[in-house]
Amino acid sequence: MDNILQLWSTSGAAQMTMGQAFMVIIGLLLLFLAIRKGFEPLLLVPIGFGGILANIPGAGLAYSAVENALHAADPATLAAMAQALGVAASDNVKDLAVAYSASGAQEHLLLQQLAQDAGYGNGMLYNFYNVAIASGVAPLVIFMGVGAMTDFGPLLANPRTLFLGAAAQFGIFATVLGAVGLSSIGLMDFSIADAAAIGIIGGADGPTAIYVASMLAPDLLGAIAVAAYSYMALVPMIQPPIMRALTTEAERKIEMVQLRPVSRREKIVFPLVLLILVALLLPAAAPLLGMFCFGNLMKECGVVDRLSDTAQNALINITTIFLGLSVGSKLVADKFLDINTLGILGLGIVAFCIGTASGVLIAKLMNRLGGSPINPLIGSAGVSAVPMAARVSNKVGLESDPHNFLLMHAMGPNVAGVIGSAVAAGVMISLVGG
Amino acid sequence: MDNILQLWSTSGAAQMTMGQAFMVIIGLLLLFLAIRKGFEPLLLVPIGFGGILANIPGAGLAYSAVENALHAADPATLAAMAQALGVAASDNVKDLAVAYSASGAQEHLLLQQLAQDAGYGNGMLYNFYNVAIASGVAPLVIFMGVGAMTDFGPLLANPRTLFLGAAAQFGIFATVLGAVGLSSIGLMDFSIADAAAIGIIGGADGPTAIYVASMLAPDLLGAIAVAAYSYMALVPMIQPPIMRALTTEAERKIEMVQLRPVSRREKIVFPLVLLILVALLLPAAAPLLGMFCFGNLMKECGVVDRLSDTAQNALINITTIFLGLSVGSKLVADKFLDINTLGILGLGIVAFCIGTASGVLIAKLMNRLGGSPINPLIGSAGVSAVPMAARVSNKVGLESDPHNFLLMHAMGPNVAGVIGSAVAAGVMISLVGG
Amino acid sequence: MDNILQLWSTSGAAQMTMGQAFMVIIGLLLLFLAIRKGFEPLLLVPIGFGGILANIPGAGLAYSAVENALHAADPATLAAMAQALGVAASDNVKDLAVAYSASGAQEHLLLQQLAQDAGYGNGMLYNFYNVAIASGVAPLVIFMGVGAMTDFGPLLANPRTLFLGAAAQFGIFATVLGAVGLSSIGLMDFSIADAAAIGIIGGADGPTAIYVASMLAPDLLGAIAVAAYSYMALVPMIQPPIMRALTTEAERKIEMVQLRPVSRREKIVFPLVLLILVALLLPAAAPLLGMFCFGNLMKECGVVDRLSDTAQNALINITTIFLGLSVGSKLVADKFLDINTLGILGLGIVAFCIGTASGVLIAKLMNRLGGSPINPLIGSAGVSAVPMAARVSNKVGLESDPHNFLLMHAMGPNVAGVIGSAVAAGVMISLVGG
Amino acid sequence: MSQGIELMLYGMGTVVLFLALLVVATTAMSRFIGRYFPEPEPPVQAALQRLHAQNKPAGDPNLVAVITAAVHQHRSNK
Amino acid sequence: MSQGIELMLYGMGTVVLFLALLVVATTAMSRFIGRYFPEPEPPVQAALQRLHAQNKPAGDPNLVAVITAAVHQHRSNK
Amino acid sequence: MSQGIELMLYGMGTVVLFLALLVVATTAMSRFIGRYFPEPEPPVQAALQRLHAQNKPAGDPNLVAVITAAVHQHRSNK
Ligand code: NA
Ligand code: NA
Ligand code: NA
Repeated sequence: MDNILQLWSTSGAAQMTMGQAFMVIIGLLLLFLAIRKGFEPLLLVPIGFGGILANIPGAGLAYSAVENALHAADPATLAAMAQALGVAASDNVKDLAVAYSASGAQEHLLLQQLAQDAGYGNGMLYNFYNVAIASGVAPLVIFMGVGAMTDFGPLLANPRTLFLGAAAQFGIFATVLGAVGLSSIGLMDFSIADAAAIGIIGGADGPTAIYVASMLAPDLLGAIAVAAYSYMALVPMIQPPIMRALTTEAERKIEMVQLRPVSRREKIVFPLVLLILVALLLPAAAPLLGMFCFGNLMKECGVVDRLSDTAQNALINITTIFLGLSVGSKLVADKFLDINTLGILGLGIVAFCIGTASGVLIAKLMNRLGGSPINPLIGSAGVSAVPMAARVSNKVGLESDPHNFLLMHAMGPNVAGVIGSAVAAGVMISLVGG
Repeated sequence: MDNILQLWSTSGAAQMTMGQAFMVIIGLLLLFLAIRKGFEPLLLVPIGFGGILANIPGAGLAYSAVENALHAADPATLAAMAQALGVAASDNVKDLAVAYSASGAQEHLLLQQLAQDAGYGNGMLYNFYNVAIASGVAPLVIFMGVGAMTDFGPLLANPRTLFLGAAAQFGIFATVLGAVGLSSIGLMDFSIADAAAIGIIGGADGPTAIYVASMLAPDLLGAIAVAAYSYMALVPMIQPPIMRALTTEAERKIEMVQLRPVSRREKIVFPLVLLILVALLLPAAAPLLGMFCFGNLMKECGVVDRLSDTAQNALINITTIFLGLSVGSKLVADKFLDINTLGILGLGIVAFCIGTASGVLIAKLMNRLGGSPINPLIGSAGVSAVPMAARVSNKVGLESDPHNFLLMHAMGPNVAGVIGSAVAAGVMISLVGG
Repeated sequence: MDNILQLWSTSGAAQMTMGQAFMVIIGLLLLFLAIRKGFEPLLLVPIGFGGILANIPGAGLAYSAVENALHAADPATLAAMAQALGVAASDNVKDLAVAYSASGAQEHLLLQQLAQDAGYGNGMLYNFYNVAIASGVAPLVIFMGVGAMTDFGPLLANPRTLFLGAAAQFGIFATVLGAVGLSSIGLMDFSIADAAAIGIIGGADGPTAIYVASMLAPDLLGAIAVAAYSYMALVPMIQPPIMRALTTEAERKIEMVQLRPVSRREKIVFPLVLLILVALLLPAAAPLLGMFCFGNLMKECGVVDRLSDTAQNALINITTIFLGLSVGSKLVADKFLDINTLGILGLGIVAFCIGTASGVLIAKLMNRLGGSPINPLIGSAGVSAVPMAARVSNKVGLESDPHNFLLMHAMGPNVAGVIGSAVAAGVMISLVGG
Repeated sequence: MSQGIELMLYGMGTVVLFLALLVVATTAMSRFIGRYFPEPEPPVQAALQRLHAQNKPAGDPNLVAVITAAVHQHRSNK
Repeated sequence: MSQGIELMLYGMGTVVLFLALLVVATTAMSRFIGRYFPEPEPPVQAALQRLHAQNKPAGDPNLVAVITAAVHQHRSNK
Repeated sequence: MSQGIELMLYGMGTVVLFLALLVVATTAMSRFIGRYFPEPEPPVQAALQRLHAQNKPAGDPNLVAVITAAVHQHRSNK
């Protein structure tokens, strides 16, 4: 009989909170969007599934051994923990949790040991998160793979499009300002580090957003990653109205000069030029851009194709699986369900809109300043969201002139936006994280 | 001269014990069975090879740094260790080993440091085991890959076959009872946790057995894994006599209703239904069944095929290599050569036989209760051992009626058996491991 | 304004030292040699790129958290560290670094915690190095993959060529003697462990050299790996003059007896024979040769081809990427730029030359002793550098007789050289590292 | 011994209960989908869609596809 | 210096001794197999066997093969 | 709030400055290569070279290629 009670009390149905039920539904919704609507499925399928796993009541997959021990609230264990922390009241789990997070490294180690001796272990997703994201390795490996998939040819043929990639990063910093502003008027409660991590959603680049969030605001990582990938999937809906509003029909019909051919040597040397520039100017961006350049060099140099193939396939796929599940671990109800999450979702879409507008407007400005004409529609591709944003530029352009193919021209600002976001990430880590 | 002596004294021939020699032969035997007889070669080749490596005298590949220091028995190091443990006699290695395993976390860390400072390191296989199995990750990743290879179509076309998968798990629990019984009459010495880990051999599912054994009885893991994979390979010899004995010729000739086509949407939703049920009822099974459902969803959803392919190939292969070598590390002579190992081998085959019989008998019972007729031969497939057991059902069926193809019908209970074993694993971890 | 100063002071240009600039150029040179000249690109591209990353000023990618804290030289952190180490002067970073490396495990843990609490983290390459090389796993996994690519057929057809593989290892030990000699006359400053690690360059086998260096002389690993791979790439230039000088035209024209066919069973049993011999005689070589034999057995046994394929592709490629970047982390200026590095480069080429000469001379000696004639040109292949050295033997042979194909005959000593170097590695780890 | 019997009873009970619930849930799910969401797409189209999905790279779906297209256009522009 | 000489002598000695023993063991092994276990299988059959093995998945050998077969039958049953 | 404005100013400034320098460096690099190191190899040869490189294994480049060749020779010798 005791066993039946034990089984029932350990069952999910007996322990499920409203928040967990809600988050399971959110997870199912993400899976629906990914599978049925094609929202960035490679990331949102693992993230959504991980989110469901993280909210299985009683399983504690997203918690550390100590957190699991606290949740289990076994009196003897709690007493031992309270003693180790030097806290009096051992019956109040919340007080213990506060005391634990306030305590030093010594106490952390001790409580971990206590929890493990009492039979509690780290949850599966907690381990995945630590190995894949807290260490920083998964976003970097994915960035290496993305580098190995990127063709800088269009950018090299027309380097001026780098300015469009720079302009679109204004969305990031405007959003940082917005987040700080909302906090200063008391609507939200974001630190400057939180604000920086939220702003990076405007970079429209998943691995960069996850990397920055893991360093500056790990608690917000779940919401930031979900926002970043969701809005990237929504780019075909978000961008066109803004692009049409800010351009005239004549501007949208501008035909651009055909791109010159780019030699293989230029393509080999470019990642090294970029790397040296990073080394000289912004070491804080070295991990992200270094791995990106490394991947690109492996692809372009032509002598290590088996490494490049692996970076683009087995390695990036394996990493994506664990990265997605790890992000899902941050969708755990008691951390995700928060007014701040709504703020993040709202600020994220603002960031995308401002970035799009900035790119288009700077393209128009560049046309005023002279040089070969630039169709301002390619400016919106500067937010990255590779290659969706470049496709959108092409599609909106075709509406005005069915013979004006902008895809290739838009790839320049598109990959420039990846570099721009990584630079912005470096600046923010350097100024805020140090 | 000293060097020659040192070289000779460090050579394997000078240090080889009878037990190690015997285990090397066991390893060679496993390799022979795997390579020549086709016994589950993907696992038994790495396990057998790992078993040989683990028993190389003097190499200490399966031992921790502390164990290697104890084996080396350098007087100065032993004295330091004895002092750290607060033990008087430093010359008796066995006493030190006992004191070490009885000591707390603080002493463990200290002795590790002492051993490493004295130049001893963790063995290669010991490291593999910790990373792959002690962390739980390797069986889970393999389960994800198996999920990505599994087609639930036959099960969905005839969900009643899930009962056959449930029935066959009786082999597990009967064996637990047997193990406890043998211990209570003093023949063996198994704790309830040991008994549960041994019973899971009857689940006929490698990763599940390794996962449960790593949590409930790590010391028995080697014997349990070897038994599980060996008997899975022996299914074509173990099952047919039982199946024939328990069925009449008429029963074996029963033709089953043709399976209805199953839509892609059902296949996509099924892993989510299973996941929700796990979340509501048995959180302890969430890691195993969660990863299994995740793999299956990746396969069926059709939008992340590159992840699914990697899970079925590069990732599962890499994991299998290290899982096998890690299991081999538990074939080290002083842990494996034990009367308990014989008990495990004996109980394991009993578990297979009882599971087979239960499946067949419940199929006969279901025919009594009405509904569309079930050929009782597919009941034996409920033990899992995918897909060998389903093949055996088909083959025995063909003996009675050369036109009665049961393979597809047997795949239903076959994959149901995987779910059933994972549920059983969850119950036992929840009741015994907590 | 403060921020601008902070940004500038954190920029690379403001912090770049001469040494770092020089090492960046070395890194670019390695990339040039790898990409343009085809010098072992699979390793030298990642190593060269890692070398550049490691020397990005201010990024600290190759340093631990403590080293990064020391480099940052924040007064408050330095004071806390000095206190933890029990050192008075907190303003002198060098003194602190010396005190740190002299301190025990307890202090190491404490300072790590201090550094992390102060916002410093381990560099990306530092983490890669620890996971891939310090643990020993990456060279072992690569060795497994090489084993899965190796065909022992030619060796089994003519086992006498194993002696050529043994002879060529004389280059290793002569170089050890040279390194010790240079130190005893005060020209260099190598310990006996350093000397052993340097000697292994003469083994002409990358993973073996990295494995031995990581165990015996981690500080020299960068120079040793660069020397080993560079000279392996230079084998077609280093070996032919020596081969021609030591042989007569008549000897170079010797035609060898056609190799007998080797059965599949011999190939399956050979790795096990080798493994047993290692187990009996030289356990210290068990990790290297064990993984090598395991890879070869997977390939030859024919029942685990999917594991063998993964070992030869995805797994070895992933490992190579991280191994290369990790080796690059040892090209950090303040550790690499040292008179010892020049000594290593000089001794390394001497090792290659002596090994080549020994192989050729022993082949000539074996001809004097009778048996079927051996073309002494295949003796040089005993240094390994698979398969470059075998190709060189073939090419030099064709110069003397355009119809005398030695490639197949040279593959015997070539793979024997891999075994020989691993045995030499085992001896040195056993005698020097214990 | 009693521990073993208990474990058997509760364990086997849970297994049967769980799989019985799964039978119910699966049957209900199949009926629900069959009635309200019958498969709309003919198999050929589905296969094509799957084929399409297979070509999408990780991290940035469609990246390779678009870049390939772009490179083609780029080259044909030369 | 004497350390270096010692290391050379013992090291080179071990390498030569080990490889000499390997020559002996390998030769003995080859003769033993050649006499008592000559290759029974013609190469074509071996190749087929290998091909067959290649199709086996990890974790559960033959899983893919059987499932494929089963799916085929299942489809042809429709 | 002032922190946010500062971060925006310095951040956006750095991004624009960095990418402007990259424009300069890239343009200079392209001109330098175009003038002093024009592509010498016709595309077909480059493609072949790349194809060749693709067949090289890790760890020991060309290993597979050579072993394959050697095995072929070995077999044809039988
Ligand atoms: Na961007
Ligand atoms: Na089962
Ligand atoms: Na060698």
